[in-house]
Amino acid sequence: MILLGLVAVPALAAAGAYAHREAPWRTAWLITGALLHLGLVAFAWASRPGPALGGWLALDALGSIVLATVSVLFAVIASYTVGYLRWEQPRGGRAFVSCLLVFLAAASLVALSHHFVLLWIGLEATTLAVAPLIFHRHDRRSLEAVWKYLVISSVAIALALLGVFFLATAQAGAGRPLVLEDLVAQGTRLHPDWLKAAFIFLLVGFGTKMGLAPLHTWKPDAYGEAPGLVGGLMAGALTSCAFLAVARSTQVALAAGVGPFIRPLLLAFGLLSLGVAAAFLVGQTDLRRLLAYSSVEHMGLLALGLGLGAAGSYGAVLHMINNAFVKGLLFLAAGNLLLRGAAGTHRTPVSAGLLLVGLFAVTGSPPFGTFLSEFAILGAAFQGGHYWIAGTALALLALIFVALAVRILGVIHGPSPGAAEAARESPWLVAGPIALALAVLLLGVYLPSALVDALGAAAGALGGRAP
Amino acid sequence: MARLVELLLLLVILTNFIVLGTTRLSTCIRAVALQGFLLGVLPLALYPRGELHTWGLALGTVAVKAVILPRFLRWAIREAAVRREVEPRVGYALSLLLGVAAVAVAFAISGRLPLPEGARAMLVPAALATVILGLFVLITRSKALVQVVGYLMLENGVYLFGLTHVEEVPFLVEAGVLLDVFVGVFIMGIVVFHINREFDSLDSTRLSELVDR
Amino acid sequence: MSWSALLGLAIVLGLAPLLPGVAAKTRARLTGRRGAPLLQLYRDLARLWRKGVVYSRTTTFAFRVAPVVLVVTAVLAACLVPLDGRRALVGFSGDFVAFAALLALGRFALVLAAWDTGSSFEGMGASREVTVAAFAEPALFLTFVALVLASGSLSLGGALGAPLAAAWPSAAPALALVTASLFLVLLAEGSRVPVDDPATHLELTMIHEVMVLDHSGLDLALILYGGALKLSLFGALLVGAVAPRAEIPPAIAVGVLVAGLLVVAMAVGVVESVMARLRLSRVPQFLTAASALAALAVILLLVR
Amino acid sequence: MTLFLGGIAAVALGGLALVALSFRPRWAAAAFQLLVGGGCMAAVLPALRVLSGGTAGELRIRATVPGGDWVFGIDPLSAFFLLVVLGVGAAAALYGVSYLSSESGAGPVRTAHAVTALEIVALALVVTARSAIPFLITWEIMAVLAYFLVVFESRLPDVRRAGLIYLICTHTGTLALVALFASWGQLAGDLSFDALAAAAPALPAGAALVFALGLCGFGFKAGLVPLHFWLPGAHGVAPSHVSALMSGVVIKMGIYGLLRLVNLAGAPPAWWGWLVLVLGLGSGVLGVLWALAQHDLKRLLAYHSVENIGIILLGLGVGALGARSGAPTVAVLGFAGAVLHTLNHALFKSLLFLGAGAVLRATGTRLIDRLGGLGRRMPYTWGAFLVGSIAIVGLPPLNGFVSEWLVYQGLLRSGAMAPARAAVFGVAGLALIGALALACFAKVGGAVFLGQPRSAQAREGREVGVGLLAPMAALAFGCAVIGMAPAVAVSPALRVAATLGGVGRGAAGEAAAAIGPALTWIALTAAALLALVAAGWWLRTRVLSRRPQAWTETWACGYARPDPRMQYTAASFAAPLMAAYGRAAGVHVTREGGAFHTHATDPVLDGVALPLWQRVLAWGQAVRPIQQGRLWMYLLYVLGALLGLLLYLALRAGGTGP
Repeated sequence: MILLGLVAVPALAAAGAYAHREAPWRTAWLITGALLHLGLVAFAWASRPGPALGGWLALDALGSIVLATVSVLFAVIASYTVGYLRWEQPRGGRAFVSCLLVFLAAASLVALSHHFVLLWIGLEATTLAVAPLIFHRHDRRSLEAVWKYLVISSVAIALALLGVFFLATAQAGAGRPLVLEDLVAQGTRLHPDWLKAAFIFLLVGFGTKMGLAPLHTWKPDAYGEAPGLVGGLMAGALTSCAFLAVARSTQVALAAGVGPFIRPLLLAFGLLSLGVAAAFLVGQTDLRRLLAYSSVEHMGLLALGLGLGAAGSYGAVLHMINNAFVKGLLFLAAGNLLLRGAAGTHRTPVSAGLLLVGLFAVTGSPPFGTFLSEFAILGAAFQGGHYWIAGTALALLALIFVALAVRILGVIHGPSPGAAEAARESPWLVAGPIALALAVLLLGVYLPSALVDALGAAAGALGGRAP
Repeated sequence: MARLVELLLLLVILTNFIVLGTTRLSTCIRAVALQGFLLGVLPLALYPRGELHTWGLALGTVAVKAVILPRFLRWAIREAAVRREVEPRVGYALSLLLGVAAVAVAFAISGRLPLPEGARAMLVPAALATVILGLFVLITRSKALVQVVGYLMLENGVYLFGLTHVEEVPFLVEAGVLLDVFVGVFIMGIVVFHINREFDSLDSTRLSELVDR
Repeated sequence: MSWSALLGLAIVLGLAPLLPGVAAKTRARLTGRRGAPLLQLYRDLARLWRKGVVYSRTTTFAFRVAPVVLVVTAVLAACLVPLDGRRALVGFSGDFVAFAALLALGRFALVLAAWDTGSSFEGMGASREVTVAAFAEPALFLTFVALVLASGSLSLGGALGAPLAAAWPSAAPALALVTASLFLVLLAEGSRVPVDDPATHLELTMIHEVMVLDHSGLDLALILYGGALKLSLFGALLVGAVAPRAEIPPAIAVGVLVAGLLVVAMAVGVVESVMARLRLSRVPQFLTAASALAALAVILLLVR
Repeated sequence: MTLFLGGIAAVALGGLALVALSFRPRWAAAAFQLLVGGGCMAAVLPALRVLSGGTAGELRIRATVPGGDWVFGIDPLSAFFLLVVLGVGAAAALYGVSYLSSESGAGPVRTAHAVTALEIVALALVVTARSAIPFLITWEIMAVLAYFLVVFESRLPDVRRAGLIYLICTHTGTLALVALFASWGQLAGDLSFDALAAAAPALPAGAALVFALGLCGFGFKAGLVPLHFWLPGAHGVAPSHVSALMSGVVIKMGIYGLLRLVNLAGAPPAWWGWLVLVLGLGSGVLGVLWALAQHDLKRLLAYHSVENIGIILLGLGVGALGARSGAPTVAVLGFAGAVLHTLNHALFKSLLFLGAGAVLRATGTRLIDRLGGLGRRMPYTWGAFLVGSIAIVGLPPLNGFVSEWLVYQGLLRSGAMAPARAAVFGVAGLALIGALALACFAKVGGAVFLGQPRSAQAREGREVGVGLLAPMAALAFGCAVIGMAPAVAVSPALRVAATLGGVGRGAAGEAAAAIGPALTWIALTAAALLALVAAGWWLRTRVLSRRPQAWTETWACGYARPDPRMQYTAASFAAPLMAAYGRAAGVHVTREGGAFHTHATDPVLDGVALPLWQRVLAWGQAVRPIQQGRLWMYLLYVLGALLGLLLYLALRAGGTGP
């Protein structure tokens, strides 16, 4: 019941918001939807609800982590939206808020679904829900961005569907079709070759949504054109959902014992993503594209962790959370700077400071949570004896830090506009990022016991363990 | 019945080649409409017992893939006053040759995979071939509308493969496919319309402002 | 604290001003002149002792304290050298370092005094002085290393004492190199030809002399005495290295020291008579050669 | 332990008080000085207890994050570095209060003071951390806070540039450390130092990877050549008390890390010892040469930090070689020399930077050749600076001599240890370093404080207030104490050295016995030196009181009226040495007409690092065409990836199927 509610509540809120003509009502709907969802998620964590719809919807450790992450991030972004909508009015305003809520519904569906087709539908829905948000300015550039985004992700999603069918073929009647539990339980009875083919298509399809190089090409354009909060939502929540999809596929593949076949693929995608991200971060001038490539980098880290297994998968799940919050923080802070046009500490001191915090958080500096997760992934690389992988990753991380530091510090200390009137930043616009920064900081020094257990279970499902 | 199935699949592959070979936009759309129709007929040929949802699937498919979408595309042409040529990035002859190669690859790959028994054996290579050719069209045709057609072919390929599962995985396959095709093309159509407004042309190669410098 | 050590110290302190005289005399004789009397430096010191002093208005306390520091450090350094071939007044493990550091402190004081005058000539002299020292120091320490390796003792008292005597037969070639290197260092530290020429009259070619151009009276006396003492100290090191004399009775040992010092002074004179002062740019090569000799000695002792 | 925690808590509180009480500036400053000073004093007591053989409890925090509990404790090594951190830290912080008081903009200044206090806390925690995760966390916090202090004047572009380079270098170093602990932690139960030490024997290939990573990561922080290139810039542009803190303490964390590594992982492999020895030689010689070439007082001092790190590494290297080749006495003496020189350098280098700050405050310039004659106007500053100079050059009767003497002991004795006898050649290197350092500080002391003022600013210079002088006096006193009574500092250093890898408890005793009498003699010599100089001075005055004295112009070889511009400049003073070593020092000498200019570049920064970055940027441009904005290319990538994976499938899954 709760599970259905988790999907239904935001959807209804979306409908409600669309019904209203006045902006205040819409924001009210947005906030209520977000808060209700958050409450439901908390309740779901407390009372582990059983599966619904004949096992098609269920809440396991991995799913609940993604769900919580998305819900928290969305709540923050909703609060930010209030301030944002005061600053500028996106065209098609009615659609704007509704699309946000629809996205939340779809994301919840992804997190809850234990049936691959359902998972796939949810992911498709997230894609579509975001498209109008990117297109909010209705100008040439945003049009180009959304066109590329749509074509590439539609192709990807189609390939993913083909992968799902392959999976069904591989299952060939072993247990309930395409239901995660049965796929895992019957793992040994799955047909290996079909399974491998299925994994390849799923990896390409969902990997494109994740933004693994060389399938990342839509990312800089979409993130570069979308408003800050949409960028944060995509880089934080959408990628997490895509990661969950890839993780589910890995879960099945590992259960079927084709790990040796798939791990190299994940590692290759991971390293390639790091490399491409580094190459394009170096000398990058556009702040949002910078963040987009940084997102590519972190997706690469997730893939690495997944491919390394052991402590790596633990690190990957943990890094998924951290990345979501950090990306939200960065995109919102950067959005604030760009909202006021000129950058510089004088006019947006808080946001500039937040951007600086974000710089250290996103590069995995202690004491931020990203440090712990990257540390775990790195440790897994060493433990697996993949010294050259660890070395390459470290070198690329160093290069990436240089690139990010050069650009972001350049923005912060950058030439401040002549007339530096101290524009007080609206609390709506800074409260959210600050909360995210604190969250990442907290994750670096203290993990709630419930989260620790969930992480352990999730890592276990992905053939790993807590370090 | 097996003969009929194979015949239909052969026709599907041929429609792909029509899209590859033709110079005219309208022909492309007709070809893809025909392909949609064939796909609608296929379930009946595959599952002659003819349960209700087989019929439903057939009718729904024909309606969407053979009627609505082609209409929609023609409407887009008229609205946007698109010039009628395809304007390929790769020559027609070469396209056809590559298409043949793609089909060969498809058969090679599916040769390595354990295929479902009987008449459905040819579904897999046909599906793969259609998918690959659809991607091929998407890549080699610069005109947005033709790319939509290519995307449709891609979807058809997926759907084709989905047909192997009509029994094991009831209904969701179709739902998935239809939803996907529907929204995908619908949204794209709208976007195409916008592109036309903004650029006075449907040449998506003009869409290359967002570059890393 | 043995009486012979005290005696040696007293003799060195008293005899120091004689050595430059001996050197000058030798030089003069070899170049066919009568030259200044042997005791010339004593006379100079006595005269300067009686004279008054002239100060530049630029100078400060640093200028006036430098001569005292120079002499004091030289005297303390003298206490570290085993002048009777047995044991120094002050001997401890690693006292080489103290020896070199004390002399360096004196140099530091003198250089600062030169800066204090604000004169370009004295600055030039100071600059050259530190440059020469920078090249001489490694050579000096390498000779120390060689002595340590040969004798197995970390104290000057040991390294120039009985253990060295025992080492001579086995390590003669290395120790010969050490001796040569020490002699070159002596020429440099004592600011003699070919590194520096105390007898020159053109400020632009001086090193040590031009650095103390502004000192007068008692201060100059102290500086001259300190320089002479430094020279005799290196002479004592040289004698100690060539003629370890721990076995023979102390009195004779001290006598040997005196004789040795005179020989060293004459050798300096001989060098001055046969060589001309090197161009300043060549000095580094000269001292690098000294380091090379010492390094060679060390290598020989290491592979021994 | 509670005392320690309370102390650093007080320090942090002092920092916050300054910001919190901003409405009452006077109270705020008072509270800051009281809390920081008192806190440091309180926190140093447990360290002293540990160094005198006692023990301090440990703090164990139950951690939910991976990596095991967070442990903090004080062992001799930590205690010794706590002395450095708290002593110098307190002096620098208190100096800073008066130093920045004349700065414009109270807000940034208060923040800077608060950050300084927090930096001290972070440093104290770094040296007491007993577990990898808290160590890395405090390490990074320490590094980043230092960055904020460096860019205090971030409105100036070269400040920002120096800060950026520093930040990049320190983060790269941190990454190396992360790799270090990540690779090591895989063998240990958790990441506590005890567990790591227990797992050390299991490290593959003689812990080669760990030691290499450690040398890279900690080397960046310590600023050893060739990883030094961030240092002169950062230390040069920072506010002087921050420079003192960084040169005196922060870079010492690199040394602490190396020592801690040896303490945990046991005796290092021989190649590591040799490498450290050679790097030490290189850092020492090149550092002092580069220093000679500088015209900026603070950059010069910064390069001397590189030099002294070199001396420390010489001791560390010979110690490591001794530990590896079974010569415990050599090991102890080398290590002890390194440890003690760390403390000494912290004292006199921060003293020198504070002196430089005083000069900067008084005259407003850091250019040596625009100064001169300040000794008359700023006698106390001059005295403090002179003490620092004599100490850093390693001359009696001050502390620099003691630690260098210890290092010499290690090097000289290494001649007797079979496999690594060639280490004795380090003696020559150390001698060269000492002689060059003498030249350099003769240049600084003379050009800045003696002679006549070379500019109006120098003529305007006036003595600074007690707020700046008192910290200098305290540091100078520390230098003097260690120089006059070496045993005070040497025996703790020996106790620390005994805890390091490959050294038995007994070795410390032997070493102590071997050098015990020598220490007494050194103390006596120092005392005698002072006494004799005093006596000589008294005699001299007595004698001269009966002699005529005249005052006149400096004798300029007959030239009528000398003026300041006729004085020798620092540049020309260093010219002969530059002529000999200039190429190695990367110095460009130009002579036009009567003028003589030397222009110093940093061979590593300007010759390697920046060109490399340009190259990387070029590579980045080279790959841009991948992302050209052409949709069909993007789709082609998707197709390519798909086909590639299918090919992989065909090859890996080959054969199965009909």
